Amino acid sequence: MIDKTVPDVETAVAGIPDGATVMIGGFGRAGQPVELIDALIAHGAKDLTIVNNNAGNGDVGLAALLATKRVRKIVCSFPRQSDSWVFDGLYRAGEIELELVPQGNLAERIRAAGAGIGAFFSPTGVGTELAVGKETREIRGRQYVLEHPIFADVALISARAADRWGNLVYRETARNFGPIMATAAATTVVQVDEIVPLGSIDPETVVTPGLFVDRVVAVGQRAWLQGGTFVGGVDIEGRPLVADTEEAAR
Amino acid sequence: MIDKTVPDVETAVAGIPDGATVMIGGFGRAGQPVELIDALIAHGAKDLTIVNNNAGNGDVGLAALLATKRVRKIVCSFPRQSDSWVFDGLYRAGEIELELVPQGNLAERIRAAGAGIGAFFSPTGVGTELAVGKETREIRGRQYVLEHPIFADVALISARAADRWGNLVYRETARNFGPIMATAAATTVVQVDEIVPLGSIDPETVVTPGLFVDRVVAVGQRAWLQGGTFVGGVDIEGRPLVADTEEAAR
Amino acid sequence: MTTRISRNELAARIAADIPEGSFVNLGIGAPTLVANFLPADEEIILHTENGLLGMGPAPEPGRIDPDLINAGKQPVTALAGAAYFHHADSFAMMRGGHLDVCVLGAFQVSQTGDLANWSTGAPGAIPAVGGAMDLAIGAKDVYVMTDLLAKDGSSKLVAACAYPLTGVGCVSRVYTDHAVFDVTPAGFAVREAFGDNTIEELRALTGLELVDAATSVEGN
Amino acid sequence: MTTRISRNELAARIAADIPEGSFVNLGIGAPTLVANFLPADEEIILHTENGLLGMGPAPEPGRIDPDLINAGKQPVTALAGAAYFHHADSFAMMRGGHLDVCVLGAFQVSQTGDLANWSTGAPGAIPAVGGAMDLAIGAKDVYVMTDLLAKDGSSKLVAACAYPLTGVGCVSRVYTDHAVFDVTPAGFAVREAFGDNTIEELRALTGLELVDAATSVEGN
Repeated sequence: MIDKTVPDVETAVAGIPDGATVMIGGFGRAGQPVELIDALIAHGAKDLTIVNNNAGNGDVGLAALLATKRVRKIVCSFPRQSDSWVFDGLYRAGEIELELVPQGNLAERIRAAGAGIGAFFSPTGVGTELAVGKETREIRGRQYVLEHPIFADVALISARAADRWGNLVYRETARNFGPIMATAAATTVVQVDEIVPLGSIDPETVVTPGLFVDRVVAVGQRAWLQGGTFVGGVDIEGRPLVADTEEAAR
Repeated sequence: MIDKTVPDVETAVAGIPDGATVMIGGFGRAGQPVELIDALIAHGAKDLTIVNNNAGNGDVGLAALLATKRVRKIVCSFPRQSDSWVFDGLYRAGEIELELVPQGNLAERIRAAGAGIGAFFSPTGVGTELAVGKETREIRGRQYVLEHPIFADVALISARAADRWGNLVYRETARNFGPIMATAAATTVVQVDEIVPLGSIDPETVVTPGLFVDRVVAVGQRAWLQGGTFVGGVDIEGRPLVADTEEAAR
Repeated sequence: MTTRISRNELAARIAADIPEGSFVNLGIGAPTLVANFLPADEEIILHTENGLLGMGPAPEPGRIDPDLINAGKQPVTALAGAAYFHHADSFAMMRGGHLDVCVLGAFQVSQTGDLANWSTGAPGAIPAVGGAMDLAIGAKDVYVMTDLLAKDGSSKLVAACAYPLTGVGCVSRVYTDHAVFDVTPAGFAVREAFGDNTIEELRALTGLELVDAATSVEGN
Repeated sequence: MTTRISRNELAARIAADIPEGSFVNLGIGAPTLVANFLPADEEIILHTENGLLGMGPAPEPGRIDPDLINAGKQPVTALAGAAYFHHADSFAMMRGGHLDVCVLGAFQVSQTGDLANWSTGAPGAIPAVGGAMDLAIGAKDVYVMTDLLAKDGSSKLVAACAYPLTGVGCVSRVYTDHAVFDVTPAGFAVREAFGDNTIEELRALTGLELVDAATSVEGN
């Protein structure tokens, strides 16, 4: 019997070595596998290269990982955000290396790694400083820049549900980088709200087939769902609105 | 109001010019848009280039189109089948040009056209006669061959259901080339079993967003479904088994 | 005295140019205002790079869904007819030329349509490009929404961009608070001057030889 | 007299080498027989190039579904846990190296692991390649299932392929009716000779200097 589920997040991130390249899913906070990141922090691997669209928000999740100074380099498209102070400080202090990649090139390079593409001519970035030093070519009258795949040792991603074969479904725009990162890593680790019985995910609606998944861990339902149904009652960071209301009433 | 539905297959294929490159979905008979092909035959466009995985089966659908001798060239991976006699005859008579493409290169080249990729280095076909004359390159210690996108003027594909925005869901392995061909053609025409109300397709399960679709026509439920549920009772070509049973009983 | 329309008036002006049935991406910041002025009785489908077509307005209070955000990480909703997809598919839509219009902000636009909107190149600044370069080269029409003048009074329409480029020759039209400019082979053409603004005033403000679209129909 | 095992025995022999949890693609023709010998109490997930993982056996009569077929266009079923996907995604699985094993037929296999299985190069023959070239270069292990000898008695294991190639250096193991051969840097190594077959007989049949795997452990 195939069973890719593991009992806890510690087991899920076990064995990630120092120096690993780790893809971390999410676009801002949406789809960010916070529980797995916390486990990676506790695990202690250092000298990491992180691939993510951003460079952390606030003081949790990816930002908390950066704060440990165990990340040597980050590959991303949009590090600078209103709440990216952890990264900003490290970058200004010269304590983290940044490879800035246009978001579409980032996505396509990750896909290329998973799809066995050696390299591809991209329309994005031509004539900009992000293409400096890269091969360019005119094809059918248009300029392109040659971009190479981004591989990872490990991908940490978040999905809504999985079965024991590792088939995944996501939720709304939290899907983002999860499906492509799952294809580009030697080991793909997924946190989900729940493990569902094999056969309960309609084969037409599987987004990531279990082929791409190595370990799955259930971390419980997100705060804005009840029984899988959206109920709201949170702010954009997922914190209960009730607290705010109480504070406002004081 | 956006409404991509058209009333009949004649309207669906209207305006396809002589000399057009037409992608036709399907893998063998599965997903082959037979009603649209019949309409294309009636429409009369000639000197066509057809992109399909195969080169027709039996005497219907794509095979019937080839039999009209209005196809100048076919781009496919697997023309020779037990029931590809129409193509076989034309090919042996020198009446049709064949561009043979490994199936994965065919799929990836179609995707590349839809995704704006200028060209890509493929691992498939290296060192074979299907790569003769093509640029090759060693990347990360492995040989690749440069492959270019395949664009089309028109894609004719089959899906199970659509809404008026053109969002599509498919059925089982009849999905095959539909989603990628929809992205690679200037005009994408889809036949579906049924048009469903906007909002009735779960946004998590849309396979082809309406962005890629221009015209949708309902052709009625496939013979092996009732009310959208599989009931069987047909052979692999979709013909009722009852007839065979009666014949056998005689 | 020159006429300057407000940010909201400019958003409404842009919205009026977007035909029903268009697939549109509105960049982070001011361009998101355009959504507020799209006609309620027409269907225009908004794309957000983080994996949604058919984006709807902000949710009611209490109905914020952290899984459902736009490119600016703000909470949004999904309309009936929406579709979710992953990042490679989302950017394939852009890069494959499937979006009809995108509206972007700008630091500078050159008269050949080069766009600079992602970096001022200032020393010590933290660079961030996001999806700007993909949008710039991908949409069928790239509209820029910006003030004509920077805070220091310099023109954002320039002969050649001094700031790092986002894309080369990619902008088709620039909507500013003073006027609307088309990018043409002959340079910027004044498509519409707001209020009493004259082409001479615009030439003075920009320092560019602007084409008067009204008198050069044959020329373009 | 040499031992030749049957096609079904060979399929069973291959099936015995496939570990539980493997993702496997069985090529058109004889390799599909392997599915019949996979242990019923183990989960091995079959991939078919036309867009399905978790392929099950042929349906009952009357339950044929023309939308649910394998790469050979035969009716199949889908197991609980199956997933459908489009062709680019399906071949990305192959080409990206995500399949553990594929089993293919062959006209010839060279001692450096080149595979020829798609064309005899005969004049007038209609060529058809399908997914063979993608499978050959994509799976982690490419197993060939074939008779050792062609109908004319010539060996299908050769020093260099005379037929047009499917892939270069891609085969890891060849299962024949006479013996199982590993492709090694030193050439074909006899992994297992069936029945009373000896390496000398196999050398005589193939005309190749075969490595005796049993006596050359250190050499490989």
